Amino acid sequence: MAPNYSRLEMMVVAASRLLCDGEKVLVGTGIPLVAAILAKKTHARGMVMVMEAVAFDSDPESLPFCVADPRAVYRTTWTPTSAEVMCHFLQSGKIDVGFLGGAQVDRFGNLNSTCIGAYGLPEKRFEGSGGASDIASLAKRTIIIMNHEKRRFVERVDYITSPGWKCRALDWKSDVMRADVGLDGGPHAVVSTLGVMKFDPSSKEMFVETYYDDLGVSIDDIRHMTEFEIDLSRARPMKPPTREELAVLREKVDPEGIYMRY
Amino acid sequence: MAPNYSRLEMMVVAASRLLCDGEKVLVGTGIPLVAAILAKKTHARGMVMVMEAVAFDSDPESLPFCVADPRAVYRTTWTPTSAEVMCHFLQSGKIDVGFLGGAQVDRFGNLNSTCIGAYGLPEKRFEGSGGASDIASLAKRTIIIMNHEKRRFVERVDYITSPGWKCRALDWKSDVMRADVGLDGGPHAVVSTLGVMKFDPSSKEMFVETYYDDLGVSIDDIRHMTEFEIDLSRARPMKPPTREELAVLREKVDPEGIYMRY
Amino acid sequence: MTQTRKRIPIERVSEFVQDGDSVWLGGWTVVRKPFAMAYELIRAGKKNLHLVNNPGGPETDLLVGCGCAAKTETNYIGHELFGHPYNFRRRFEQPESNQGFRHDDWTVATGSLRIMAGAMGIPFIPTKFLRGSDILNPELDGFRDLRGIDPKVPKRKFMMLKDPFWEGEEVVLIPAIRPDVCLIHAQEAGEDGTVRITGGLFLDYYAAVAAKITIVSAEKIVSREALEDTREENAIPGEAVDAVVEAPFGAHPTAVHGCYDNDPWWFRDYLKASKNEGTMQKWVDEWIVGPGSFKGYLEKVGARRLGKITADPELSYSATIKRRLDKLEEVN
Amino acid sequence: MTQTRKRIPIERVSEFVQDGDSVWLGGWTVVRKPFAMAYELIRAGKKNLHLVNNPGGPETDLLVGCGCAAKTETNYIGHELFGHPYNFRRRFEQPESNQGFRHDDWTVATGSLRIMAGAMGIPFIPTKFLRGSDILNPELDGFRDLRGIDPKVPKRKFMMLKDPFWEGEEVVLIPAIRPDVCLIHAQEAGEDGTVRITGGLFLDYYAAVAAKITIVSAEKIVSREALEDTREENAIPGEAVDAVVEAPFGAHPTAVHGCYDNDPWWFRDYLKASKNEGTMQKWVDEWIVGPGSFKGYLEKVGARRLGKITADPELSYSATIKRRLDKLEEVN
Repeated sequence: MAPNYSRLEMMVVAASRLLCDGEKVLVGTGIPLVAAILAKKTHARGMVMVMEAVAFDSDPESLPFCVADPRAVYRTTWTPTSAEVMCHFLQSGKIDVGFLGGAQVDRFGNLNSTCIGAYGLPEKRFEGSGGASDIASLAKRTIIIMNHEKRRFVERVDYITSPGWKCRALDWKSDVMRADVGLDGGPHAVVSTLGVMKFDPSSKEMFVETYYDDLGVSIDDIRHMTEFEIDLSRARPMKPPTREELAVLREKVDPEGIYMRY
Repeated sequence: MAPNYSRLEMMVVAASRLLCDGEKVLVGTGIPLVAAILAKKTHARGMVMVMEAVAFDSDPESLPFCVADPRAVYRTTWTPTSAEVMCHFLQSGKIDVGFLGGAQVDRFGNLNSTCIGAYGLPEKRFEGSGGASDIASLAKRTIIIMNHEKRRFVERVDYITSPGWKCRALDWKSDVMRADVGLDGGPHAVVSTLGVMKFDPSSKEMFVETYYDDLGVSIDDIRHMTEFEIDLSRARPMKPPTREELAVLREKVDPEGIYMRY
Repeated sequence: MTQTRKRIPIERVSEFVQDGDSVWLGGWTVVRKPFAMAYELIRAGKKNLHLVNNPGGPETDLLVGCGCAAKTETNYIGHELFGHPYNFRRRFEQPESNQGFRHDDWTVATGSLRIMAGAMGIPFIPTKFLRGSDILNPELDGFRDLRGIDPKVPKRKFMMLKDPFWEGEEVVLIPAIRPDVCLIHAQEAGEDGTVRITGGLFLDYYAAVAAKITIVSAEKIVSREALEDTREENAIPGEAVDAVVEAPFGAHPTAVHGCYDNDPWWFRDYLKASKNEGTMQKWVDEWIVGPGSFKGYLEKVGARRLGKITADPELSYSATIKRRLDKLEEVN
Repeated sequence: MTQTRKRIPIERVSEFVQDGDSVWLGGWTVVRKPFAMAYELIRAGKKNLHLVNNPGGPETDLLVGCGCAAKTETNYIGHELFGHPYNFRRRFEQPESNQGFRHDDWTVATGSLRIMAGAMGIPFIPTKFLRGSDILNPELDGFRDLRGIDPKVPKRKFMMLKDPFWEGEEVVLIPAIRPDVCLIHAQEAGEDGTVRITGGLFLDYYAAVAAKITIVSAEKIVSREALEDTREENAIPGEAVDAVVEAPFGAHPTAVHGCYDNDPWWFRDYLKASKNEGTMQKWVDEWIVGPGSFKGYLEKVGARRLGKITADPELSYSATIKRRLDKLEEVN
């Protein structure tokens, strides 16, 4: 029997499982928001969901369209500005998890949400960092969520918007480990439409931890959809979504299919 | 007939007359507060009275005891912190008048509210700058109000808490004009219990503009009560308080005599 | 209290903005953006504006698309999930439409710090962000050829300094933002300029204080007494505001907490039109030039659409509106 | 929402403060000072505290007088118009009572900037204040011999830097304040630590965020729902608070907007007692040690005095109290 859920749903469920009760999670607009709300409405009721524009300890009844949406501040007890969220909480090291999307990622978890091609004359210009660079820089750990395509999982991102484990040196002429430029934290996981990738504790390179076996994904699929060489030796099948996870996602988190595009 | 008002009252009235309608005035605790409220309740209804702790556009019904007093914020429309008042409004050059007391003043309008004698082992230690140093540094002009005594109007203040026209150089080894350390504004007047002193536009030294003739003050009194040599050649008698000024001061501003000690 | 009455009609807004000015646009992407005032700038044919905001939304894409802006300096320009900022993109992707346009990339946190520094009147502020990112890469500095030449652009993008006080960390000094003009849309304002904003102030207070001139449009002009009753909710003092405009629906098509939601029909039409220069020009003629005024524009939007997006007073957003552009039902 | 319940009894406050800690005391001179908690520190015999605040009031003079503080770092210590801080003064004026006490002078604005920098996690911040003043005079630096030695004291008091971005002005870099503990008294708090303050927040938000540990005492512990209703008035999120204490009259003898006014009888008695070490010790025995607890202290103050200072709900202060100490009438 074919599974009754999509790769998009599996991705959101897999990401939500990485968030823990009691953590302060700084969430970006889009799919991260869906996964974070799913976590909050299932296993992580005490998670403190924070959004860069205004929402602090958010528990929305209706899915916010962006991090400034009035839905995000419904019945919250504090409405900070980005000065408080980003400068006071994030910059001073008080955010446990940063949760981001992006256009390109590389083996060290560097993220690009600025442009494809040369910065001055790109093939494709995107909206820009928003708070992504900040969040990836100073959250205690960062979770990345994005579609798994070869043009997205690249050997070297065209522009480092958000620093990963090996990023630009302070002379911007070479690449160094993030600790060398004074950054703590770092990428914890990349959750994609094929599986969940983590980073080797010593080499800081991405490896496959789980793949969506039940949805017909093989480790070879991941190899083919990843431009850089990726360690598949530790890969194991992902546990499918529970009935509760799917029900909450479909009925409570995004019933309109705004993000999930049913 | 002896005048029916005191030197303290004349001082407060004289100071209040220096404040203009429409100006933003940053007022210190104590006698400056009394004079500012008197101005606001007489000729300067549109003056915006600001206090460093919280009060912005204050128009109190009862005399505040300090700049954080709940009386100061009664029916105001904004309750900033000292970050907004001092850092945003004062530091960015948006305050027209600073209004201060102090323990010692010298011919260049430097103010001391820190200690008498050597800093490390003083004869008398005071409360400290509070916001005085800040206000004297960056208000567009500063008005000083204090009792006229020889130990207060000194050749050289024991400690420059608040810079006047000639203050410490950036090496703190010599004295220079305030413009040389990047400060705009400067002392505009010293209002005392004997008269009103201003500063010569070219030499920046204090001179006597008016003295309280009606109260029996002579220019010789001012000479004797001032440790440094002071130009008396421009001195003319002060216009006595009007009936309205005295009535408002006694009946509306400080009926309890908290500051005026009736 | 201050006695000044600062109310002006919306038609006068463009008098406060000069060609070449740096202009801060308040709000956040698709929320509480000063659209009524942006439309005025377009109708007045403003040129060479230097747009700063944190972050920019459809108003910024529109001003770029209408040729009003020569420079943008921000962390983001876009429409959130509605779609992509095609006018902004075209300036990069199609050299023939670049027309000397320059863009400088920043981040939410560092933009916040920079406008806070501007509000404080200090020339720069340190940060721990940006290290390791190409945003500081000197070879990828979008304003490189303007530094030291354009007086509205800081002489350098950043400077590194080793902390001399505590652990000796290398931090980044970044320049203050100092806008000429700040445009904000709010829920309420008084005649004296006091501004009440609920459900998210964003950086509007800092920008209002940092700018040389600040203009606030509001859903409603309210009495001094009403503002005294909401003191702890008032966000900007009248002393930081030069003019106020009463403009109901003045942030349309963006959302205003407690008042109205995003207008998805606007986004659908705009996104379709903005995909190329020709259809964009037609959209501008139809929606901005043609109606001739903000009043005319709202009449063209129509009472039924405005009714649909009106917020539920308890929730502060519309509980009934659908936001998927591909499944949008017509209203007429 | 966060589920953590952070309520503790007042007796446990002293467990959160270690000898030698740097402690920020919230409020402003004679307004909303954390007195109930300060009394606990005195009863617990805390030593060598490094007191930071902006500015300090009677609570600071008292902690100095009780020998709890080895260092003070602030712009002001005093009782406003009530009288002078005799305990603090004695440490300067009478070398025999100095006991290695150190004081570092600052200003309201620069203290504000320094605690804002602490909240932001940046090591320093630039300012245009302090130039020309002896407050920066290196020969008059009260902490000179501690710099580079005491880890709670910045290595330098300041550093000059020429602005590299705009007009090239010489500005002053000043170090962040990074308190170990922050003690705040507020009107209301939730079990989760959310704090509502009206009529003046002062620097309490910044200090709560900057400190490693923050404890809030409140006139009243209120429900989550009540705090949702006052959202725009809530000043500090629960995430910045480690423990909350319900302590009605917890700022006595200082004033709390909307709750009570200054207690002039307290100031009269304290000022008289604090003029010398002997009478000061007697006062401490009578008012702090003797009653044994804050409850005992309030009983000693007496219901009639507390009734006299209670605020008029419309005005937020007492309209009947007299504040001239030389003309004070007894209440009993």
